[in-house]
Amino acid sequence: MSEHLAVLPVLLPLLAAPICFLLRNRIAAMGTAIAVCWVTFVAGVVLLRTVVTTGAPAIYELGGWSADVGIVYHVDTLAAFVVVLVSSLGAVVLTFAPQSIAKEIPKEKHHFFAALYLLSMAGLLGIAVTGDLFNVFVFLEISSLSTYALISLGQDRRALTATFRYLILGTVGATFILIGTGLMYQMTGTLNMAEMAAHIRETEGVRTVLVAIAFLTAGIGLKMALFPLHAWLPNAYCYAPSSVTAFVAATSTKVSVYVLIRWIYTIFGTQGPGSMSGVVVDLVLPAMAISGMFIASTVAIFQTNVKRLLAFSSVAQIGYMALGVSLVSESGLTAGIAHLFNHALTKGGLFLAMGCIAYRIGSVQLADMRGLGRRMPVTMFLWVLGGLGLIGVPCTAGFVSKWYLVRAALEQDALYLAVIILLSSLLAVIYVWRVIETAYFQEPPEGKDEVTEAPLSLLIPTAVLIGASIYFGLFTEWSADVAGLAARELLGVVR
Amino acid sequence: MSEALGLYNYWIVIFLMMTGLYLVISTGNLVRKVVGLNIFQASVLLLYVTMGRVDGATAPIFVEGRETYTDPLPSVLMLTAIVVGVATTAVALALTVRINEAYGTIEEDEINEQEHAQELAG
Amino acid sequence: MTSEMAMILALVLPLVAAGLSFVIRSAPNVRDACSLAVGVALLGVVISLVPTVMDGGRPEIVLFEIFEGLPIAFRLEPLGMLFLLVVATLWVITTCYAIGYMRGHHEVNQSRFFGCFGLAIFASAGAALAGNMLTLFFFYELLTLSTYPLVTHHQNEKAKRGGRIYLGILISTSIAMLLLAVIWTYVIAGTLDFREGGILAGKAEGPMVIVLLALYAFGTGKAALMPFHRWLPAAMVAPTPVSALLHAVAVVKVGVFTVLKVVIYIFGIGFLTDTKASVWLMWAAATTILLGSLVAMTKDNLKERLAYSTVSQLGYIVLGAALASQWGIIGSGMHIAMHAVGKITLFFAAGAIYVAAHKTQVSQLRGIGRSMPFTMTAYSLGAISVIGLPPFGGAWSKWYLALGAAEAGQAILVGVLMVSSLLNIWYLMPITMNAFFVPPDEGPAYPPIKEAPLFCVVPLCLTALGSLALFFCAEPIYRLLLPLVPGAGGGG
Amino acid sequence: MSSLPPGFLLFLGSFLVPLFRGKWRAAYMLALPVMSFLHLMGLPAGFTHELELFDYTLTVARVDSLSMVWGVIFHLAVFLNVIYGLHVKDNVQLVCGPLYGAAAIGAVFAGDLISFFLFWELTSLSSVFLIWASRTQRAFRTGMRYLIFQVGSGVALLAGVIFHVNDTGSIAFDHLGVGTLGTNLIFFAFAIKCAFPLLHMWLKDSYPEATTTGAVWLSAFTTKLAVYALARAFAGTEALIYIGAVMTAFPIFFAVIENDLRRVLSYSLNNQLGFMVVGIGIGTAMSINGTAAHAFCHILYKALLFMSMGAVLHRTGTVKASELGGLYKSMPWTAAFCVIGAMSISAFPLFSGFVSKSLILSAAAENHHIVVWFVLVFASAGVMEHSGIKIPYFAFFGHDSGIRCKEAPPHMLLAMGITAALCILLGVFPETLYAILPYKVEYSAYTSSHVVGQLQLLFFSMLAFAFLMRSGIYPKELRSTNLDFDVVYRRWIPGLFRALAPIGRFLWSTLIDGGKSIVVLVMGAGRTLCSPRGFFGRTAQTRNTVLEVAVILAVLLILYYA
Repeated sequence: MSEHLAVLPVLLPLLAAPICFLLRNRIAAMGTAIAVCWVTFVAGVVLLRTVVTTGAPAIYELGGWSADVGIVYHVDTLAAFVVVLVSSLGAVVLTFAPQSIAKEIPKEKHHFFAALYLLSMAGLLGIAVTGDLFNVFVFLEISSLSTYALISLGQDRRALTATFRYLILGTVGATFILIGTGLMYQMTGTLNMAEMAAHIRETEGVRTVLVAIAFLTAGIGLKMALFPLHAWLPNAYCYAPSSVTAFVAATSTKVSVYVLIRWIYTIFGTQGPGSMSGVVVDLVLPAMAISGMFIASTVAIFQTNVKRLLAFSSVAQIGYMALGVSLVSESGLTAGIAHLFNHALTKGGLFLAMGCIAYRIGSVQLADMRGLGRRMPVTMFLWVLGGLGLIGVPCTAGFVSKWYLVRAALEQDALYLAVIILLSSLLAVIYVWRVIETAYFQEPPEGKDEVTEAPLSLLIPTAVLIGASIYFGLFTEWSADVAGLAARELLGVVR
Repeated sequence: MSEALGLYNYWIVIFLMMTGLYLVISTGNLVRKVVGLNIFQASVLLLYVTMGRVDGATAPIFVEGRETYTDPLPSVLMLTAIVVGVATTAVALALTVRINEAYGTIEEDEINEQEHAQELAG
Repeated sequence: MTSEMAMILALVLPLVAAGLSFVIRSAPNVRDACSLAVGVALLGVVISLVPTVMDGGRPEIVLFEIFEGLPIAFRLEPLGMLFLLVVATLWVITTCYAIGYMRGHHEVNQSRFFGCFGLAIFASAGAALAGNMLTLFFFYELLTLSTYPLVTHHQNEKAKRGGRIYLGILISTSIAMLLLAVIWTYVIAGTLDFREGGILAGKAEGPMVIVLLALYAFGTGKAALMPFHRWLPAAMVAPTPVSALLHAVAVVKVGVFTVLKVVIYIFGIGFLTDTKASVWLMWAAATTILLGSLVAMTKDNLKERLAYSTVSQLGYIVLGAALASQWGIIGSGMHIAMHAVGKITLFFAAGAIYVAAHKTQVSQLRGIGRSMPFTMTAYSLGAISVIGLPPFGGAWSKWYLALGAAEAGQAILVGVLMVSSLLNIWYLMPITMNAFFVPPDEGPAYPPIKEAPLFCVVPLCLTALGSLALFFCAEPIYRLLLPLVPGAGGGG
Repeated sequence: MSSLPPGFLLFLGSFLVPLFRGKWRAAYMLALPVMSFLHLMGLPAGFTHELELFDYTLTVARVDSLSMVWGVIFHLAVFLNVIYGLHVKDNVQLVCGPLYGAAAIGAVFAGDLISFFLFWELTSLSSVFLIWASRTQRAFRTGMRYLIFQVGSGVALLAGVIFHVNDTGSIAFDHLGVGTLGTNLIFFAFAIKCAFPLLHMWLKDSYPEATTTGAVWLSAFTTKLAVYALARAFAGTEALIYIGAVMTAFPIFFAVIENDLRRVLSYSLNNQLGFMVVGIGIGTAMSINGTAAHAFCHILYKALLFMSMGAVLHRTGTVKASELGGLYKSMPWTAAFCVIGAMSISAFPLFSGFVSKSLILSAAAENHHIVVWFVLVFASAGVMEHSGIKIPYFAFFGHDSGIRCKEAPPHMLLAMGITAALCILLGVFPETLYAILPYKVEYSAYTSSHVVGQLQLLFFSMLAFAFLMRSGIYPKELRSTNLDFDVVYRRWIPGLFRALAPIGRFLWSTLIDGGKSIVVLVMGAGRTLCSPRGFFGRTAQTRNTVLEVAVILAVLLILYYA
């Protein structure tokens, strides 16, 4: 069992997906899916514990083929961490889903939803564990295709156009990645990332590698919605079913960031001769990240649709992660990785809260949330806690990652960067507070039926995520500390 | 010059790539966009297959007397890529059908106008 | 009971009070009795800690690490002890007052009110006990957030606007500057522990020290150093008990307390004196003192006037910290207590007037002393204490602050302190005068006595007497604070 | 009991006054100063009371020969004031009067600068209520100005003490002498309370606005306390001689043209202080004695004058010279006491003023301050002019105003009677006064040259007054408020503020408007770009975004390739 641990998280949902599809029974399909998700989560946690305690990556050679010819799953701390991130959020959000989709998706499509959800999760988990560059592309497409389908399940017809837009851009991005992968293969003769890193130092064709990097950066930038390549994200998040939004927002862009980290630190290298990441980390990433932090946050301020607001906030938060990654230092990378996790929890929780609200009032427009603080007190309270996490108030997970990020900036004597980071987080105060004020200070709209608190089956998963985001704001042993461990591994600092 | 011409396969790749992207950008028709995307993806197939070729090599099937074989891996990879491409196209076309049902058009400009009106309505 | 136990209790009790208030919604009497009982218990616990600190004990608790080497930790030292004592004492009194006020005013959402109040006290206690800058920062922010629902208690447009300014300034200063300073300090010094003599000496130099100090001073928005003072008058939309305890005592004092802590334990007095990095801060504080008073004169709304007076008085404490001289620090510390008792009396009086007569403007208060003699007498005593005249507590802190300024060779600042006293008279005393010596605008010249409910009047008389008592009992406070400045003592 | 500091009984006791009613209150209030006085008398010579506070050793009480003079007369003043004010029912005045006296007594016996400062401030605080108790708009404004001046003096003292402590580490209240910043500030503080020229405005501003009894209280303590403080800390400071000389002379002119008789008294009070200040400035044993004696006598006769004017005010409701006259018919006793007071202040032989003033004059002459001596002599004549003659003349004699009222109430008459008797007693038996002076006195006021000289002076000034009145040259009493140096803060400074206010408002509003418009600009830009319709906020078309992607790829390629 334990030797198969590395492959288990991918295999379980991947195999369960067709089963769910074939079950056709709504309850059975969702039940199976939820069970599989939680088992995957447990497997992920065990995997992470194993990796952290043994101090060595878990390696699984698919079909027994070794790295030079076959596909190898290479699970180091970072990968295991991302596995836990995806599986945990997948599990919680799917637990939320049955009640939520009952109102949003026709009943006959529920088994379809379950299968797609598992498939998407399998794809994301696959990206995390694989050590093969082409495999990354494949899993990326698996998750993307199923995500397109999931998003298109949205009630609003704009979900369709949003999906189409996402599809076009996603495919362009994936194809860029494919091109980059091909060029890299051409130069190094291998698809295994570790070996690629070893060969890249010897290769003569620096130019080809640079072109590859350009394609890869643009491609993954699209996938992770790095500003200004974020155009697909707002509407996709906005019009997707609540649970899909929560899942996608919490995991898919995060996994893309993971891929970016993997490439920069594992393949191209950041230090010494032969490191290829120079322009990426020195100029491109920080520039995109900072402009995203400011512009996307400002856009969020002016939104009238709260899900769209949160979507733009996600674009801004991606900026923090990218900035952390680009700092190339232990605390910078820790900040980036920790923020992956922390923001996933926070944003996942917030979108679930939006799901609760949509479940009760059938709208996510800011104007319809007037006076909601008194009618759905628990939901709004959770929303407020999540909002505080977005701002990065102490005791929330957002604070922890911001701490590392600012620290990293200051460690490099980049005071201006620290100031920029903190100033941009103030924009979050504004957009979060717009919602809070609307919910607490305005009279509820007339003529609507009395709104009551969301059912427990929705509230509990929401509370779990928001609670976790508070918990990991205080106890960082399994969030930021692991992120720090992963960062040290990536930077080659032996523990 | 001859060197540049010798890389004609790559020129074709680039041409196809540009054509595909141009189609996606230039047209408002969703189906044509999908076609453009397909062409774009096809260019990559060509790129891979090209890079797998070795001068004077034969197909990677053991044949007596042949020492060099082309790299089989890119071709194999492209099988996967083709599958992915087909799946993508399928999803895209399915979406187009649904969009046509919902909006009564597959022209992006018109769809945008309708969405704009919907947004104003709230 | 060990000191560590007592410290934990001091933290837990306010939380208990908060929890109880939220839970016991349906029985207001039980709820309020519980609040009071917990308050008294807290006071007992806090007092039991005093002898330990007086004897030089510095009990410590380390909870858990958030970042490597950065735990949530508590350590009781003299300044925190004093602050805790002030908060605990005034909390009991304010709870009495709040019960009278909220009921006299038929306020809604009383459970939320008392609950958030308990949370705010918890945050203040946590700040008082904080053993490192990170912990202090945590409680600082918690205090901001827990008081926001209190400020916006009425949930109307005005409350919203006030709340916006309140939160906007406090959150943005703390995140944009204070947090930056904290992290920077950590990067430079490798620790954030509060240590005697500071942690920055020898690690920072040149303009960096000045920038860092500026980040701390302005970042601590709660210290209301101009130009980041606007939140304080804005917070006056809150019900009066909130203005009284939180915006005259807990919140603003956490602000200046933070500044003091930073000066003493992060920079170190000696380090600041040597580098002269705090000279500009003296002038900033002096400006705040004078401008605050001048603006206060122009305000007709009583609570706003008091708020600006608080701004000015906070300047005193920041000035004392910036002087970085022995007597300045002692004066600052004392002023935390002295001003707290004096100013809370003034706010209590303002609230009592509102409850009994529904008046909010200074110009409406003519002749009010005839119908509310106790309230207005208490107001006068409090005012005199805030002005800093003997025989009230405020005189001693002003003495030490001025002595500190003289010690630092800043003759002009001594002058500023003195001029400020005159300005204080100019805006505080006319109220007394109008209340007692001018007949009311309408109604009989000697109306019957119509005081606020007993629950309101007794607390404010108590605090007024307290500010008197502090004049005669200032010695223990002095003794308590003396260890903050090693080398001081012996007649000055 | 015997270890209590002097004045302590009075201090605590005054807070309890509101607990009593009617006769009990009268008895209690009279008992207070008596008990306190007996306690003072019972203290052993050289008594000190020390207190440890904040590592300072405070000498709360120090009884020595200098403080004793003031201690005795202050007790006496409290006693007389209590009698005079027996009709008062206002608790504020009833408490604040004795409290004020107690604070002054406390200050006199304070042996260190800190406790001195505390009592010094207390006198300000307690006395202001005596002004506000008039309950008129004028009184309020005046009271505020008074308080600002008094506390201004307090803070100057505080600042001075602080610098002094910082310099020397000593808080002892002994001879300080000007020179350092600290002592100069202390000097300045004393100067305010002592109403030095240009710092005197509060005095003539506030005393006339106080209540009937309040003015009597006020006249006794504040300034005399300042004289004591100067004598204690700055004896022999030469500048004081000239300051004092100016002080004696200049109020005369204002006093002459003043209509409000209580204000006239305030000016004359100021002028009398000048004599004491000169005495301090000379600084010899004799001159200090003169100052002490003059303060002693001055409190009595000035109180007597204020009492009589108070009585007039009490009965007629006005003390305007222009509205009074011929009152001797209605208030013969008051008139008589007023005349006694007037003769005392004018230093008629056999009246108290004579025995004390001549000490100072002699000291000036002995120390060859001839010019000063002449000024003092001139001032003496002036005093005669405005206090000695003008007050009784316009109030009780002169043209008959037709006012017919009752004689002053008996307790007032009693208080005035005792005071008048004391004035005469001291004048006739100066030895009793001389016996308690700080230094040993071998001086006789009643030498023929003194008496004759003084009488000549007095008669000539009387003659002058008669002549001026007859010929109509004597300046008419103006009904308006006479401004002297207080024009600076009552007209010019407010005027300056009024003039500067528009400029300030303009600058401020420009700043605010500028800031606002910048904010509006930024907000507008943000809205244009970032709103759901804006460039960044709108839903992008696929074609555009793909184009963007292509452009960014191109940029990246260029960047990486370059």
